[in-house]
Amino acid sequence: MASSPYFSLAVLFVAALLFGLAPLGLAWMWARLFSPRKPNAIKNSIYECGLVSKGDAWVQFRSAYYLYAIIFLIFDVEAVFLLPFAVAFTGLGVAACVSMLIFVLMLVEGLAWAWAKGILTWA
Amino acid sequence: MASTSAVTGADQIFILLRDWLVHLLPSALRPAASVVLGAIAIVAVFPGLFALTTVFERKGLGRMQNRLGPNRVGPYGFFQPIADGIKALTKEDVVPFRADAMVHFLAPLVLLVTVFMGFAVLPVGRNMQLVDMDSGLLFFFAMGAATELSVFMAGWSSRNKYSMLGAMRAVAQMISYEVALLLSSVTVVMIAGSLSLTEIVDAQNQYTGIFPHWYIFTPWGLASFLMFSIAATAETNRSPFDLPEGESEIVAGYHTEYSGFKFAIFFVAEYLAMFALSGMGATLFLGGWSAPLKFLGFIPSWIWFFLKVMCAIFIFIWMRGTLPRLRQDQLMNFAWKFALPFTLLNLLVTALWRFMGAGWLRWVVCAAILAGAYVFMGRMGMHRKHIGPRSYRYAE
Amino acid sequence: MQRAEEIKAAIEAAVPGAGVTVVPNPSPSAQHALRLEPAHAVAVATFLRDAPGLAFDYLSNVTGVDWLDKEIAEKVKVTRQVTKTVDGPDGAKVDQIVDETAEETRKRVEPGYLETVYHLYSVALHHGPLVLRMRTVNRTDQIQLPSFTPVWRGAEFQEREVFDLYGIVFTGHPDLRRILMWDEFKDHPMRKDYVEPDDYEYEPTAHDAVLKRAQEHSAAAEGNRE
Amino acid sequence: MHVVFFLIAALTLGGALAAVLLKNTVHCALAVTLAFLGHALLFLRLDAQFAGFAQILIYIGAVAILVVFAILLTRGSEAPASGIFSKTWLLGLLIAAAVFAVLGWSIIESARALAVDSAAPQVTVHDIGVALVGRYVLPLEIVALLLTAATIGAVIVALHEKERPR
Amino acid sequence: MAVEKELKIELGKQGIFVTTIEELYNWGRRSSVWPMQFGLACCAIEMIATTMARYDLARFGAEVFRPSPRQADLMIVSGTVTKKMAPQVVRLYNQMAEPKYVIAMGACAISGGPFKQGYNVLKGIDRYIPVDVHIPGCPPRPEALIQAFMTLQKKIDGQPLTGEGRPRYLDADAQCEFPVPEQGAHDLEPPSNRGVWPVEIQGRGSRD
Amino acid sequence: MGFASPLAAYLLVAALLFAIGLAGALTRRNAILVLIGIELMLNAANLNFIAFWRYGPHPNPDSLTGMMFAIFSIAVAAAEAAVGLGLVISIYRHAKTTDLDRINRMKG
Amino acid sequence: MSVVETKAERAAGWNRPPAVEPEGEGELLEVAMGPHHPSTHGVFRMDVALDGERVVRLKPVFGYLHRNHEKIAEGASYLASMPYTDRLDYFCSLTNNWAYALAVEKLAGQEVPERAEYIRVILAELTRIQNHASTIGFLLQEMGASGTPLMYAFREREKILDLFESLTGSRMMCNYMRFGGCRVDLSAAWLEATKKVVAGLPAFVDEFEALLTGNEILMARCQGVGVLKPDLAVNASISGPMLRASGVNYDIRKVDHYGIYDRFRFRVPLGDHGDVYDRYMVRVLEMRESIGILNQALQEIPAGPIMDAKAKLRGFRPKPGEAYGRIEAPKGELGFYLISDGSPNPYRYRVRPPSLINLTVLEDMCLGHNVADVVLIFGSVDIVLGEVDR
Amino acid sequence: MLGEGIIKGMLETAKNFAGSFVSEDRLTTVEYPEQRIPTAENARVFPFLVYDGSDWEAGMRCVACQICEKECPPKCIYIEKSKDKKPDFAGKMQIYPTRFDIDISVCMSCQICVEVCPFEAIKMDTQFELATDDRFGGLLLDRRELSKSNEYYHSIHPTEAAEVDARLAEEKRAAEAKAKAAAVAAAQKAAADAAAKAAAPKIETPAPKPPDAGGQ
Repeated sequence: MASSPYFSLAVLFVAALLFGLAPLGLAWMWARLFSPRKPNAIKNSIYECGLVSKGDAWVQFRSAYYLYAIIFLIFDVEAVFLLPFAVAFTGLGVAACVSMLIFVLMLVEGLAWAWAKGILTWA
Repeated sequence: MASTSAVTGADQIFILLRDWLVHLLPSALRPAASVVLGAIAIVAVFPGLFALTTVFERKGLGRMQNRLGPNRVGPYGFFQPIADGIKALTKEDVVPFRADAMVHFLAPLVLLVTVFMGFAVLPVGRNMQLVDMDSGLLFFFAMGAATELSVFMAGWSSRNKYSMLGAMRAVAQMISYEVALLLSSVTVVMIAGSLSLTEIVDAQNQYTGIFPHWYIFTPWGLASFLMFSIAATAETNRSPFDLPEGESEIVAGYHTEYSGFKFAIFFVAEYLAMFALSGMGATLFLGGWSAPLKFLGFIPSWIWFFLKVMCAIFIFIWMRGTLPRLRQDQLMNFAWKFALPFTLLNLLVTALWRFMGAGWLRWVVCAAILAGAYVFMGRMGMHRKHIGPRSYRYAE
Repeated sequence: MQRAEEIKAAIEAAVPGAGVTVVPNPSPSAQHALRLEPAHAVAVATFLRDAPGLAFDYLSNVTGVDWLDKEIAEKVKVTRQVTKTVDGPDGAKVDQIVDETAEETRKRVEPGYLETVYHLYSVALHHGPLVLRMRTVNRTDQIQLPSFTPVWRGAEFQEREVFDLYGIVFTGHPDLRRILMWDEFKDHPMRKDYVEPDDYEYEPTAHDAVLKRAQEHSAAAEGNRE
Repeated sequence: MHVVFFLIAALTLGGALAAVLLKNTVHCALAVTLAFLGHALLFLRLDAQFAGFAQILIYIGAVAILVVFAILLTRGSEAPASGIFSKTWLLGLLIAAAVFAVLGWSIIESARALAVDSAAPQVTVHDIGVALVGRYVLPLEIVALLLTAATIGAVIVALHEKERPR
Repeated sequence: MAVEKELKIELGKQGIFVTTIEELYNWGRRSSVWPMQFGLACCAIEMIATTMARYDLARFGAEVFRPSPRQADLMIVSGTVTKKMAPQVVRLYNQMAEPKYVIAMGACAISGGPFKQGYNVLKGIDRYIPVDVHIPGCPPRPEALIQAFMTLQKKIDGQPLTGEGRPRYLDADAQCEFPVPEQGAHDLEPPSNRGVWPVEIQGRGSRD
Repeated sequence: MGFASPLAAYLLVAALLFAIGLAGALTRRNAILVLIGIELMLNAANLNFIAFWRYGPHPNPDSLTGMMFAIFSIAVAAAEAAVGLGLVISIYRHAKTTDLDRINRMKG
Repeated sequence: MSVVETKAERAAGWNRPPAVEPEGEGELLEVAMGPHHPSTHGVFRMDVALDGERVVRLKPVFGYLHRNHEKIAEGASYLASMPYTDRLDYFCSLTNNWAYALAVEKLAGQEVPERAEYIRVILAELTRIQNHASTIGFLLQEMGASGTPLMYAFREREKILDLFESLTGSRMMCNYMRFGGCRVDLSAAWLEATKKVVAGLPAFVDEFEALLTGNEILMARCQGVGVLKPDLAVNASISGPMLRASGVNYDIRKVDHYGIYDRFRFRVPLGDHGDVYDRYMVRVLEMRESIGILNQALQEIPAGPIMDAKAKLRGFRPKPGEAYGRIEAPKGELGFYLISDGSPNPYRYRVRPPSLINLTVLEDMCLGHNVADVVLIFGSVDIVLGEVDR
Repeated sequence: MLGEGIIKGMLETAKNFAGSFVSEDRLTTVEYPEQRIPTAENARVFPFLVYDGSDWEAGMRCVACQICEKECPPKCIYIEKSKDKKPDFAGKMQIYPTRFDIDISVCMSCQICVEVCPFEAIKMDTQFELATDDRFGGLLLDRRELSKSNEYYHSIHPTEAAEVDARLAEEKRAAEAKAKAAAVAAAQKAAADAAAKAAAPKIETPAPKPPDAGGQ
């Protein structure tokens, strides 16, 4: 089991987690032992340039973010298909490559459409 | 291979050290212990490198700005990061009452862990890789993709307007450049024929005469490398793409409300991401741990790897010392309207490269296509936005 | 650049009933001013901006001035009939009624007012300054003056400042709020009769004025304590 | 290594349950990310390395972001006052339970017939690549078509009239 | 000195550990003082000049000017604090994470300075928040700020971790919230914070 | 381990996941969470594909089918999520809510 | 009259910034930028309403540094206000001194000796150079250039401040000029040192330009951002480099012929677009012109007295009257308006602050731009809070 | 071409980076506590009181005329006059300050006190390292702390001090000559008066005493 790559990943995961948690724990210990945490209403209010924060930060955002996310998602999926193809690329014939080209071009068409529609213009 | 045993000794010193240490244990535990040692090495070396880098960055930036930089804390100021660490450790941890405390706590951890995970597949030297997987590259990018969420968590949970704006910026920026990052590395995969980073390095670790077969020395490789570097800079939120932390507008971005060691973790993670992406860039395009010239092969491989990473870091610092920051729309436009089409074109050029076979023609054709496209797209972009040098008139 | 009188004539020709008066300036700078009647001020201002020969398109400076109620002690020559005892020609004392001119100081309270002063220049014709002034009726309730912001945008913040510090209310100003002091603030601190808040705490070098304040403050604090 | 399986299954199901039960929508999105992660880990345990990492890349890297953006765009951060479950929640629960009963029953019934274990299939990324442009070329093109259509469709649907460029 | 020695002996009883920790702690926070990016007036320019090439505050590891109060250790009140600004300054100070220090830079920050006669000028920021180091001057030279910074470092070095004389924030019972003054119709309310401004009202300097 | 076959265990997890997803989709008011539920159900199906691929008969010429199906399914699910969430946003824009009950009421 | 009416109609448009409608359906995010904000040059505040990152409303809030300069000056003697003028625009104390001295000289009818005029010109142009360099440095700081241009600017500024200090005794608060002349004479050694510094300045400007002018990121960030049309600029009383960047040829040094600027050959650079880039470039070019003026002045400076013999230091009581004096300060038209009632204190003391008035059009310039542009536009206006709020 | 300006800028910073190792111009840092920028001769920070000779109290030039107190823009000087008199540098009997405080927490270093002082008694110091954590104890300087010797004045502002000394010597000479003339005149007048009348009014002239020590 130790030879499995996932075991290594798991060990690294634990190590990284510990790397993050250990100092946080130490900091917590420090606060417990020496430097008592003294929260108060002013200190623990939201920072806003020294003023009292007005309104909420959790407001409704613009859909531009979403549009970009869609295109990103599509290209992410494309990459997932492209990667195995790329691995096999050196051994493939022209026909196979053309079929992949068609795949990519179809997605590029979507991009081009979005570009032409002005979706890619961040305002 | 053909290297002398002395070279191997220096080269493999860490491997030998690990094996020696592991052999002290009962044999049942040995494989596990060797993995644990590897993981500990990653968790120890890169943060150490981070500490060193912060000093070098502050000193180097200082030098660019005609000043000395930190030089008083410890010899030549090299204890500065230790002091910063102690300070961060003992600093009060403020969590706003209105913040989402749980997510606020988790965000830096998630970021740190995902960034660390990326190192698992990086070959830092010959045989020095925690895991070699069939889909190593994909794993790296999968981990990279997961950092976006932690940035969002940090910004959202703080419930601060600047944090929120910074997080939205950061996520938009990271997803935009992730596409370019992925697609520019696909070219390397196409030629190397593997997602395993060991194999990618091996493919480059050959020499014609004394010159190595690094992918950066091909037209498509250079183009990919450029795009990869730009995208990596953007992914790590470094200048000129440091908008999410753009302090001139949104104070400190998504970590505005973080103090104490949680903030330090963001700091560490940013640098670790820099190392990871520099290391990945070096692996993909600069031959990983292979020596740049054949006769330099006697220098241990891990030294080469770290040298390449540090060079990349120096360029990061250099850019930070020189360049102003882009604006959000320019950044997004650059990603989608310049970087993405260019990398897509580069995919095509790479395919062309293969199908044209050996010979000088493919160099000329590929280079011409890419250079032409670069100049054309650059011109178009600047022309469309009416950007360019100006002349001025005077009144007497 | 024409002289103040010429400009006055031009204004009166263009804006009937403008009621412009020339206010001389005795200082060596000789920047004489035109005093406008608030009723026609905006029309006059527009004329000054747009008249081709004048083209005062640039409002450089807007100022408020506070003129307190003044007690004017005037020496008045008064002629009175006084009965005087004069030595008569015959040595006898004779009462005689004579006209006597005597100087007498009379006190008269001249009501104060708030004034705005504008300095105009012409960017097009490179001349200036032309000084305009306007007065409120008094210092308390009739303190409205027309705003020049519709004519010159440059007046916007300066008029707000005058409003903040002097309390002159500019009618027609699009955004008349306090500019320098906080919104809850009630006073107009640049007025000459403004009384500063009692924020004295402790100063190592107490000077007369400060010391007076210190003593008042201690007294007030004593009073509060009791 | 049943323990690992149970841990992963617990992570997945716990994430899924939290996603369904939590009040705050963003918390739900984060919980579902956890479920996706568990899912990917299950893939890895099933020796489907490529699929597992692809799952992380797409689901955690992209779909979760999409969900989060959608939440922020619809101002769903805070729990609504009117309650988070619909009026017909009992019916829904019953249907879900019934479906699970049927599925579970059929699995347990057929469990004995299922293969106990088999050697892990040796599938490399290279094989997948070859298969993609070989045997599965048609699905690939169809997926491309679908993705393009989905891009255009989703963008049109999500695009605001006012934001539509002039 | 005697007190310090006694304390060290006392701490020695608990083990030398604490003193080493104390020294390490003080060294750490002394060597890594990150000021807040916070400028008020004229002195801010000299503060900026201090961080610039010629004087280079970075040599002390203090060039990391953090814009967010959460990550900053030192508030350099560099310039005139007006009554309009005072509530914000006090709130920012409150929002900084402990340990935090304040340097009042320049005459205005200490006492209102040349502008102390003004109706909108706060006569010294120490009316509301505790100040660690005062720098006179209008504006103080950059070297003076560095000297003040070193004074602050010395002060930090002298602070014990436990027992008497430990800084306020290490004391669970000490005050840590500094009330933010309200902007009233005529003045700030209250005009000073009695918790940090204990000076009795006195008419010293009476002239006869 | 109550199951004779590991396959059964995976299938059971998938079934549970499916049921949770279904329950979520049927009970939550928020349209986005309904979509999340559907996404979970798709994932459960995916898990079945992979599980059957792993424990299916080997080697055979179709040895890739399960895997390929899963990959395609991931792509399709991603597209579904994009369109679905887009629809939710679009509905939100008109109804100013993502509450399905409220939307239904408006419709009716 | 019809012409006048159309102009009036246009004027009504000048009255307010154009309204910008939110484009997206997202909620407006109301953010306060300042008073403690990394890029507001001190304690300025902008209440911004954002649609996404686009600014649809912007309200500047002032007064966080309102130090009652005018009130204090009305209670102090004419001389005592001189050091206070240093603290108005604390980058340019010498030009402030000059403007105040000019106004008082107009009020009292004093003459300034020729040598003093030369000294004033030299100091004013040095002030202008260090101010413009710092402004550009801060502008780039706002653009996120991690301080390098600012460091270079301050490197040169320190050289100039050393000159100021060795002449006047203080780096920033020079308190140097007096009514009718200057306080202390400059020595030959100082003149030599100044010549040396001035000789090094062109290289500095070249370095600055190499670092910045051609930079694509800077061009992309600055060009077409924060455009200010010339008619609005004039109507809103904009002055200084900002006005000239909008293409209006109005330099008080040329218009008012104050001091002895008529004797020097220099040109007034003008921008054609009125955007941030033009404001940046106009400042760079003005630095070059200032170096030219300095070279001429340093060559030609005559010997002679530096104070008007009639000028009195103590017991200065100008006759009743008033005067408005203005100069071309680095930030724009700096004017002082004084009313004397014959007492030792001015009855009314008013500063015409270019920084405040140049902010009038801030909202007009910012609307519709990205929030990142706001700090840029704000930086390109070049304000100092000491002068804005006084 | 896209990227040209960026590369040009990067070369500029690289030049500065490399230059910082070789050139003084490109590494301008002065390491303050150890190295110092030479103080400019005219530099001014806070005022001090000049005294002649070695005894600060006896040699203090200040005559408590309170002009500086009145003219000081921020009003940071505080003077109390003495009841008795002591001779000044020219030998004239003058009152002196029993208290002379400067609150340097208020002082704006404007030098107006120096300019208006007719007695050359107050001058500007160049000492700026005055940071303290003692708000009231450390920043209010009394006359003892303010008094600095003329030698010190010479050491910080040599040119100015020499001019001042010359002026003072001139004044002193003039005063002595005047006093002598006055004394002679008085003597002559007294003689004449004595000759004229038997009862002469008593003339009160302060006995001209030489200052304690010249110091020049």
